[in-house]
Amino acid sequence: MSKMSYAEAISDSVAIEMRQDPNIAYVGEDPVGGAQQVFMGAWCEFPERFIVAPITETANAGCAIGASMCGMRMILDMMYADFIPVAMDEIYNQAANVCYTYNGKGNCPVVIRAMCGNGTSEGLQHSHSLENLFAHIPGLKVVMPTFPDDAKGLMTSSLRDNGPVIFLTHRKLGYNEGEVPDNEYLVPLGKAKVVREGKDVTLVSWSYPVMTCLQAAENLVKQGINAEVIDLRTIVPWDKECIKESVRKTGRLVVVSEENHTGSFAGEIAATLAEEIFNALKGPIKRVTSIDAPVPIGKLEDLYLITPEKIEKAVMSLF
Amino acid sequence: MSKMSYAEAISDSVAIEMRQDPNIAYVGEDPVGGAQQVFMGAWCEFPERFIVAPITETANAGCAIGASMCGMRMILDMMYADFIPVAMDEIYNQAANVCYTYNGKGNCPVVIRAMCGNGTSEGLQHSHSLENLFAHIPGLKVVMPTFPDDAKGLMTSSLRDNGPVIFLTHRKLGYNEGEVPDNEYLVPLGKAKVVREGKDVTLVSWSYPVMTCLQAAENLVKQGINAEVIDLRTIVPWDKECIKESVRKTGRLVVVSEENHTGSFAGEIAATLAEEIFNALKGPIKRVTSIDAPVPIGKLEDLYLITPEKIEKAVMSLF
Amino acid sequence: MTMNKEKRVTLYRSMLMIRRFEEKVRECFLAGEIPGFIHPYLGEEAVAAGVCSSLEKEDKVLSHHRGTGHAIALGVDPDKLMAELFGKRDGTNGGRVGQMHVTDKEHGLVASNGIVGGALPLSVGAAFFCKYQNNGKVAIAFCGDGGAARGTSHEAMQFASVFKLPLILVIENNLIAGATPFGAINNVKDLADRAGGYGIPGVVVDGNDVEAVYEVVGEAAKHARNGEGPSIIECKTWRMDGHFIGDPGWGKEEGENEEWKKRDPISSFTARLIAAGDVTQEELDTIDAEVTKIVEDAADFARQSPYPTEEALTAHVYAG
Amino acid sequence: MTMNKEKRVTLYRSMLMIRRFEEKVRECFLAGEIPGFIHPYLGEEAVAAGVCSSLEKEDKVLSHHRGTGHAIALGVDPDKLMAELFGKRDGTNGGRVGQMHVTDKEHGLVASNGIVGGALPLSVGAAFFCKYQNNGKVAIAFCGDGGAARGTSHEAMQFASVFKLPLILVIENNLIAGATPFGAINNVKDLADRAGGYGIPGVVVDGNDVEAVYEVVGEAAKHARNGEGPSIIECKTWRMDGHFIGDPGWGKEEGENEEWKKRDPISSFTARLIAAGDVTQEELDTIDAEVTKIVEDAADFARQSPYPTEEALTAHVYAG
Ligand SMILES: Cc1ncc(C[n+]2csc(CCOP(=O)(O)OP(=O)(O)O)c2C)c(N)n1
Ligand SMILES: Cc1ncc(C[n+]2csc(CCOP(=O)(O)OP(=O)(O)O)c2C)c(N)n1
Ligand SMILES: [Mg+2]
Ligand SMILES: [Mg+2]
Repeated sequence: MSKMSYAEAISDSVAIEMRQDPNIAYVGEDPVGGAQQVFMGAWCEFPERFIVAPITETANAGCAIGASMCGMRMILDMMYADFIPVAMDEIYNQAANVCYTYNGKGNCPVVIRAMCGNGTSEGLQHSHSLENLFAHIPGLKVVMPTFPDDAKGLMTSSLRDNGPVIFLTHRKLGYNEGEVPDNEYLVPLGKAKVVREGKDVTLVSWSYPVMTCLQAAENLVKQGINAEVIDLRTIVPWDKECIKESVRKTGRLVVVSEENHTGSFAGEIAATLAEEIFNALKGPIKRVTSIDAPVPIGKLEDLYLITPEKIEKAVMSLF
Repeated sequence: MSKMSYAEAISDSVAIEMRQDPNIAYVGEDPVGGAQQVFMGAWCEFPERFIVAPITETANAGCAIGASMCGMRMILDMMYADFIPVAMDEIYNQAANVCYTYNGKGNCPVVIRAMCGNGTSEGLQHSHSLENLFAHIPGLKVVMPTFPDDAKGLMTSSLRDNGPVIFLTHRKLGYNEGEVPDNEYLVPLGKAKVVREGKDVTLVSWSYPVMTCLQAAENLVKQGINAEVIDLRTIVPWDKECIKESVRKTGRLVVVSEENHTGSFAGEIAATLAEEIFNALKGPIKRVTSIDAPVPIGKLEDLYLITPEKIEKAVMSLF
Repeated sequence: MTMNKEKRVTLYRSMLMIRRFEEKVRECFLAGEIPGFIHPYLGEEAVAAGVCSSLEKEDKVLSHHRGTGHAIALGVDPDKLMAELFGKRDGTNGGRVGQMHVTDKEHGLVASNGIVGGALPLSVGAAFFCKYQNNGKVAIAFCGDGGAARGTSHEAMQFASVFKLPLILVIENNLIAGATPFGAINNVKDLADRAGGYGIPGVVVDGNDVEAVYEVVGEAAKHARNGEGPSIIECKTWRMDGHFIGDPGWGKEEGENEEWKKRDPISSFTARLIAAGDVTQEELDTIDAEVTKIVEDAADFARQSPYPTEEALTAHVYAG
Repeated sequence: MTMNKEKRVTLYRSMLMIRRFEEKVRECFLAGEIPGFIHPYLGEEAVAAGVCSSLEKEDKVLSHHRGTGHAIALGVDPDKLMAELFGKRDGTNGGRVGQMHVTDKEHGLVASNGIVGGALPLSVGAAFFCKYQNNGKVAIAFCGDGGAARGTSHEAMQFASVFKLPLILVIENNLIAGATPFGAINNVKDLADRAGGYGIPGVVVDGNDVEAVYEVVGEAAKHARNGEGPSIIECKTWRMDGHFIGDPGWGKEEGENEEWKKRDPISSFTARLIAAGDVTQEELDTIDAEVTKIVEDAADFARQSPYPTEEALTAHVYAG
């Protein structure tokens, strides 16, 4: 175990994998000095495997996807999640369909990394959480780690996956530190994690809002409510069983995500539970999400953010 | 009233609006002989307003969006819904944000039309229903008519809306005929319609699957089940009240859509109802959607389609 | 450089196979045996045959929506190809994807595409692969005149020129895109002129002259294999059939088909071969008979192949 | 063609206003008064001033992520502009969107963009609007050297060239994109060379020479207003500050800033004006004092403006 940041943990995974596999390479635009850089260590160790591309997102994506179709394992850095729509055809119509089209006779191992999330006043084209745009597309896996150790373990699993994986890192998590296993470390895709045990209500979240949920859970103790908090970690495939098991115990579910409300993946979870374990529910399934509006800058953004209070309010409404 | 096809009804609306407003124009690639052409009559009447563009989807979208920002009302034809990701940035980062950015000092009246839906063996890049990719984006309205009269009335309302509207026409509806009001005709955005009254279960759907629901409802009569069928018509904004009212009566809800299952708008409806009228529900909310896989061709596609049987099975499971 | 007889006959055979295959596809489609949406390659045979015959094993090819000719010219098994078009289990891709999406990595066909211009970014990756492996191989991206308008063609060339990737962009300029004639959506005569904007070679060639195509692609490939980077080759040609089977010829002027028929890539090459004494009419007839048999067999194979079953709906959606 | 004194002083004033405004922005940002992500225009003043001064009322301008200079040169109210950067209610856009997204249709600023290359498609629409209205107006799309790599630049020029739209693509080639020097991601010297691929004029101009910029844009605008279609103008310049405030100069070589400082667009123009006897140093000082006062006032205005309140979160998400 070593203490390292979320960003360092990701880089550590990539460096370890690159040492073992000469066919891993990266393509992306320069990160201008390292802001939110999650590949720094690996980059310094293997500079020749990091291709600094022009501002040609469709070609960059095509480079990564096409090379992965030919036999490499590629990392594509799209910088911001909001930029992924710039290469949406490459991801939606191309990458997502490769394995299906090859019908078992080929793969498309590409990890598509971007930063998501709001909270630093970068405005409406640099701040959104678009996981459901990808989760909705058959053929794409979607990974969104919260903690440094998971970030490392999930990156390793993503790199070893034989299909396209969207790997979203949250802007407010990059510098968070934690104990991270040394050497090769894997966390399987598709497994959620109970990060706080409780018996009265289940809070399901992923990425930065997990932190907010943990805070809310602490505050709720004063109200006599003991909340269980689940970090979904992987959005596709998602760990229904873990959530069901928790809700069978608590009977109450609040899904918390930074997505815009309508058409969110938070809705997918709620809908699935409302279908599959309806009888275990003691009351409505609540969602705490961002409103259906772009992310503003400045002080107004503070009012936009998901806060422990908003989560607590939703929880309290179930009692 | 005149008998006309769904496609003709849309064209009729456009022609009527073009007669009244010289600032309506169209941009899109040529529809190669009229397959799924929904603007034919208007095109013949105002050929100079129909711009046949190169295969430059980002420029075509930009042409429509940019001109609408400057004061025109534009129609953008993207041909197939699956092609919209080719201009996804223009729609997600640009069009959807214009009204917000202008902050009341400008508009972006553009109707973005594309064909959606499966069933004619065009394969995995020409057959999907992507409504939730757009519904999830704040700032976009999404309209999906089923019947010729609604197609006309909703096109008129879309053309008069001051913001971007995604208008998806289903490949299997274009030639369907119905009675359509003559002259100017409006159906307001955001209003669903009960297309079959019933008391035992509510089927909510939109676009072609509404037809499949109606068929299923007929079949269910033999089982002694009287299904109410709601045609949502507009996906954003969506008519929660209409569905709630129905479910308060029936206590049972099945949402039917052609979307891939995970992360679908069908999930949004289920999640919202599970939150807002939980106590009115007599049992789980079911979804009948396409599986989480690309649309195949040929005979295999038949197994992929939503059928009355699949809907009936879901309904029966609630009794 | 003159070509030897054997090579010329190979080129001839390749073109004829495409022709006969496409004729059979048309027949089967009209008989209701092939579902969906078929884009015939008839008339453009010299491009596919010329380009693909100049390639080496392990070179990578990325095709578009009208790629049946490329597949044949690359040596994809006609049985499997036909079965794919039929939507049958023994198709190149299991019969799930159809004509616009045929791939066969064994024969270098990495991707086809229903998205116009969609293969161009992927071709950057294929070329990157060749360069990264340092294996002296090249990637070919086929693209129509219509598709060359897409931003992906610009980004692909921008990227490839910067990294000197071994990529050849072959623009099959059949002078029409859907039902839109070239001149209506272009402000230039030659698309190869764009090469100057990337500092790379750009060549225009008669796309109905299979030898000429073979030669220029050979040159560009040598350039690429030498590490000198990408090229653009524009092949002027003509699609004799409709945009898809069923299109009666929208967007064409009267007489255009007839005019181009005089420049048919196969009959003009036949005349050249015979004039040069490379082959006799008898030999040509024998080739035709062989090719026709192969194509007939392919159709029979496709007919006999079973349909995919329910499990196929969800197989390989995610990587194993 | 020589320019009259008044015009020259206007150009000078415009450049100086940009300079002083950006200096103030920097100051306020470092004092924590401006949130987020600010891309300064320092060093490129001659481009904004030269281009925008050559325009007519009702011409349309589409800017990018580094557009503060364009806004100033177009005459956007400095108070409102500063308030927008502060995220205040009286900002050009209500204080919700910030520096990358400033618009002011009254002054022709139809859009700015946080997406590099994102304004280029929209500029096609603005030009289409001018042509459709047949009003003799033109649209200007600003784009960086980095942004010119995006496919949107190709599609915009393809589309505009076909329909002879009155569109001028101004490439502000400041020889760097983020932290990547021009040569590392381009295989050509001049991006204006791409114009040949669309059959349109392409011109390279010294982007630090405000008069030269003014002239070539004037020519291109005349061409466009005459219905002769789009042009590309590449302005070679240099960004003196970082990519964003806080960037210490990543991607630049030692001495580059110093070298370019010698070609500072304002001081070199000052020298020219004085040499020509167009103005005295005293007059210049007066202008500076005026401009400085305007900028100070703008900062005060921004400070005093209230923050948007909760209702602003959801206002105008959908059109009224
Ligand atoms: C991105 C995209 N836009 C539009 C289409 C519809 N479409 C299919 S083929 C075609 C014309 C293509 O013309 P060209 O590239 O010249 O190829 P050709 O058909 O002539 O071989 C069009 C517009 C598509 N499939 N993909
Ligand atoms: C589509 C897109 N890709 C990447 C970025 C990140 N980014 C912001 S500015 C910039 C560099 C732009 O360079 P250039 O176009 O030369 O303009 P300059 O910053 O030099 O003015 C990059 C890569 C972005 N905002 N949008
Ligand atoms: Mg063509
Ligand atoms: Mg630059």
